[in-house]
This record gives sequence, C-alpha cells and structure tokens, in this order.
Amino acid sequence: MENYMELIIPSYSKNESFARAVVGAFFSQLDPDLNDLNELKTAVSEAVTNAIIHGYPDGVGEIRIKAKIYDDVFEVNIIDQGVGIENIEQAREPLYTSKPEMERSGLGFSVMEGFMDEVEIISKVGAGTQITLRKKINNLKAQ
Amino acid sequence: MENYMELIIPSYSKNESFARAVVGAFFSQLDPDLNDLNELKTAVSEAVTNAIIHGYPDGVGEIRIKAKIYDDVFEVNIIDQGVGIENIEQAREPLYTSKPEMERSGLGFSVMEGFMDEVEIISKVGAGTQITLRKKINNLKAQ
Amino acid sequence: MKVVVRYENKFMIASLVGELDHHTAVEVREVLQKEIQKEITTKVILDLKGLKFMDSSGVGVILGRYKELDKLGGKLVVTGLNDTVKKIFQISGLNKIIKVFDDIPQGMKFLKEGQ
Amino acid sequence: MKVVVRYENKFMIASLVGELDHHTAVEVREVLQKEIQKEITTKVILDLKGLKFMDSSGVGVILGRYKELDKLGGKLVVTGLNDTVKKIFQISGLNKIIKVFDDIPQGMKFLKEGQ
Ligand SMILES: Nc1ncnc2c1ncn2[C@@H]1O[C@H](COP(=O)(O)OP(=O)(O)O)[C@@H](O)[C@H]1O
Ligand SMILES: Nc1ncnc2c1ncn2[C@@H]1O[C@H](COP(=O)(O)OP(=O)(O)O)[C@@H](O)[C@H]1O
Repeated sequence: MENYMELIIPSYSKNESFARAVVGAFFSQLDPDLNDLNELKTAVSEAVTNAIIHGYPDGVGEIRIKAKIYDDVFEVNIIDQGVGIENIEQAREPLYTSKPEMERSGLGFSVMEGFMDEVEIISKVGAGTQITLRKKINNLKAQ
Repeated sequence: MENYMELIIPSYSKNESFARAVVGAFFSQLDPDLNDLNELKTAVSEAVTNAIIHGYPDGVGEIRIKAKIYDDVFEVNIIDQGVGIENIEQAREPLYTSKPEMERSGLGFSVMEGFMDEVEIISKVGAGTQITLRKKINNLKAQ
Repeated sequence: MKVVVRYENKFMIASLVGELDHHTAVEVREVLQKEIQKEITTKVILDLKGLKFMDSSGVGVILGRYKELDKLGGKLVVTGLNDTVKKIFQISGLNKIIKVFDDIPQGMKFLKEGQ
Repeated sequence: MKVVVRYENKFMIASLVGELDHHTAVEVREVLQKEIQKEITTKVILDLKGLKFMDSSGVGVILGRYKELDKLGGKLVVTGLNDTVKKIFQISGLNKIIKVFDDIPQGMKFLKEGQ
C-alpha cells in the first residue's frame, strides 16, 4: 500500500481546486467514502489557500504538496517559502485572522483540525511554513 | 493563462492512472472537449508506462512529470533517470518493442505521435529519458 | 462557479452551483452583493444543494452577506447542505448564527412565518 | 477494472469496465485466458463500451487474445469503441486485423453469418 507523490505549483488562486483534486485523486487509492474524501479535500484546500493568501501575500511563489501513505497513516505536507507565521498559537485560534478585510473567517486551522486526526504547523518568519495533515487510515469509514 | 505544475511519483504501475488523471486535471483548465482530454491522457499514459516498464525494468525509480501552458502550447515532460534508450530511431518505429514477451505492442510512440502535435525524445543510456509532448491549444476542438 | 438567482413569493433564492473556495468567492460575493443592493427583497434563501465543494472561504462569504442583510433589517437562511458543509457550519459556529434548513420549501416556510 | 463474461447463442461476450492500461492489463489477460481455455466456445465478442480509458497496453491484450482464439480456429470481434479507442485501433492497424462493430448485436450478427 505504501506510496507517495509530490506536487509543485505556483501560488495562483486558480490552482486551489487543482491542488485539492490531485491530493483527492491520490487519496482515492484507499477507496474512501465520499465524506472522507470531501473532508480531506477541504483540509488540503484550507492549507493551500493559506499558502497562497498569507504565505505569498505580495506575489507568486511556489507551493510544494507532498502526500504519502505509510503504516496506518495518510499524510499531506503543504509547504511554502513565504513570509512565515509570527505567532503560531494565535494563528491556530478559532476566528483569528490577519486579513479580516478580505472576509477571511479565521477558521482555516479549525477546519483542518476538525477534518484531520493531526495538524502540525512548522513556521519561521521570513523562511516559510510547513503544514502537516494526518489521517489514520483505520478511522476512515469505508475501512 | 500561463501556468505550470510538476509531479513526482515512484514508478509503481498503480500510479499510471493517477499520473494521467493529474495531467488531465491540469489540462482541464483549458476547457478541452472530452475527446481532446482523452487523447492527452492516453499520450501521457504511454510515456509514463514506458518510464515504469522500460526506464526502471528492475526496480522502483522516480518519475517526474512537468506540464506547462505558455503562448499557444500545452507541454508535458515525462522524465525518468532509468536505463535510457540506445537507439531512439528504432524505438520510435511502429511495432518495435524490446519487450514482446510482455505483450507490449510497440505502439506507445505511435500513439503519442497520433494524439499530440509534437513528440520529442531525449535519452542517454544509463542516465535516463525525457519525453516532451506538445499540443497546440488552438488546435483543440473546443477552442 | 455559478450563482443562479430567482424570486419567489417576494423572497430571493440564490443557488450556488460548483466549487466555493477562495478563488471563486470573489465572484460569488460580487453577484450576491449586486443582487442584494437592488433591494427587491431583504429575505434571502441561499441554497447550497448544487455545491460540490466548500471550505472556510465560503464561511466568510456567507457570513458577510448575512451581516449585510441584517443591517438592512433582512434575513438570510441557508438550505441544502451536504454532510461536509454541515460539519463546516458546526466547526465555525455559523449554524448558531444562521438558520439552516434541509431544503428551499422549509427555508421559505420559516421566512414566511417570520413576516 | 472489471471483466464481465456471459454466454449468449453459444457466443462468449466479455465486457470490459473501467480503465485498461499496463497496470490493469495483467488481470484482464488472466480472466480472459482462463475463460477462453474453458473452450465453451471459440467465438468471442469483446465489448469495450464500459471502458473509460485504454492505451496501447490494451492493444497488446486484445491482439494476444485474438491470436489465441485464431489458433483454436475461433474468432474475436470487438464492439463499443469510443472515438479515442477507435483512433488507437487505426494508429495501431488493429482495425485491419480484428473486425470492429458499433454494438454487440452487430458483432453477433457477423459471428452468426460466419458459421
Ligand atoms: N502559510 C501561511 N503563511 C503565513 N501565515 C499564515 C499561513 N497560514 C496561516 N497563516 C496565518 O494564520 C492565520 C489564521 O489562519 P486560518 O485559521 O486559516 O484563517 P484565515 O485563512 O481565514 O485567516 C492567518 O490569518 C495568517 O495570519
Ligand atoms: N522511458 C524509456 N526508457 C527506456 N527505454 C524506453 C523508454 N521508452 C521507450 N523505450 C524503448 O522504446 C521501445 C518502444 O516504445 P513504445 O513504442 O512505447 O512500445 P512498447 O512500450 O510497447 O515497447 C520500448 O520497447 C523500449 O525499448
């Protein structure tokens, strides 16, 4: 069952749907039900959107998305080399957003946490951000 | 309209369908009709299958797939660092296959050429193979 | 992404069809704002039955329109949520602010009774 | 990938459903070979109507079964090709070796008349 993939895309907002479709297609080899697939795609969409809006606010950068299946885990990494997050604890707080003027709800991380088993944030100001999303395969409904 | 993506996968045969689905999803931003989409996916499938079977005959290696949209062109590169092709002219010949015992038809390159506007092969024995597929966007039926 | 607007019983029914994310949110917001600003009515049913995808960018758009209508003394209800979108409404607490119904008739019944 | 086999009028009808590539070819070959080796009949209709995808790996599988049946004095015809698969048959010259028909009844008619 072991497998992996890596995708690199420029941070155009039109690539949000492509990025989640790719990770969703890769996830599909586990035969998830439609709900699990939708939830996974939603979590990935949140992290990719964040990289686009917050990671590269002033231009276009590259986003790397890795996914792998190992042991009982489906893991996705969303990596940008953008501005980074100053206060990770604050960023994780529900409703906190640094861009309220854009009608951001500040709920991206809450949705990731609601839909995944684990959400890790590694970030360094000026260097970039790596989000790790994990789902236990045994928790999938179809398994 | 400019855009690009890069995908890296291990050369498992189960990744053939994933690889063509990803390039197909990326191609879909051009709003192709179903025929053009199928033909593109078929050509990509041929090149990816070749990298898996012929490029890495004895084990698992990495395949890099790049796609980009520029000017009037949709371009895909399929790159392996496998055994390489000794005689490119012979490889291009319809019905030539080095693996007839596997029920290979020797028609992979013929199909790529039938479905794409341009097919380029760069290869070095012991170093690997890069296939470039190009489609003129203006030739797409839906345009 | 498509926004289909129609009027029925003096209510506005806006159906979202496609994928609602940060990229498509701009367009959805613009269409809805323009339509709301016509002030044909301030009672709006936002039907999500045709949504194939939504993430938290959708929460921003929906809450934004709810607040605009609230200022005008109007009301926005939402119908046709699939399981994943329902869960987003729960996670975000949006279901505590905005009334959610299974389908358009139920949403319309609520708006009528509120008149 | 699924291979659905049934018998009608002493003909074998094998329907391929899914995506036929190098990865799935192994399975398709095995199922078809096993069924052919039962020698219930040597007249086979291979119906590709349910194929969502096929590349030149499919040409190998189909030609391989054609040759096996030919050796047994039998016949294989193919039905239900979509436009892309039709073009693969043309590019490969497979359409000059194997008879192609729009649908199963036409394929069956041909096999009957050949008896
Ligand atoms: N990739 C990133 N790079 C820089 N900052 C980020 C990144 N992802 C999130 N953040 C910060 O964390 C905050 C909270 O993120 P989130 O919960 O997704 O809400 P929202 O995207 O609606 O603002 C963002 O407003 C932003 O300040
Ligand atoms: N990526 C590759 N690496 C090494 N050899 C290759 C590669 N692609 C093609 N070849 C060689 O070219 C030949 C012809 O390829 P093709 O026309 O696709 O037919 P087939 O795959 O059916 O053999 C192959 O049999 C193989 O010897």
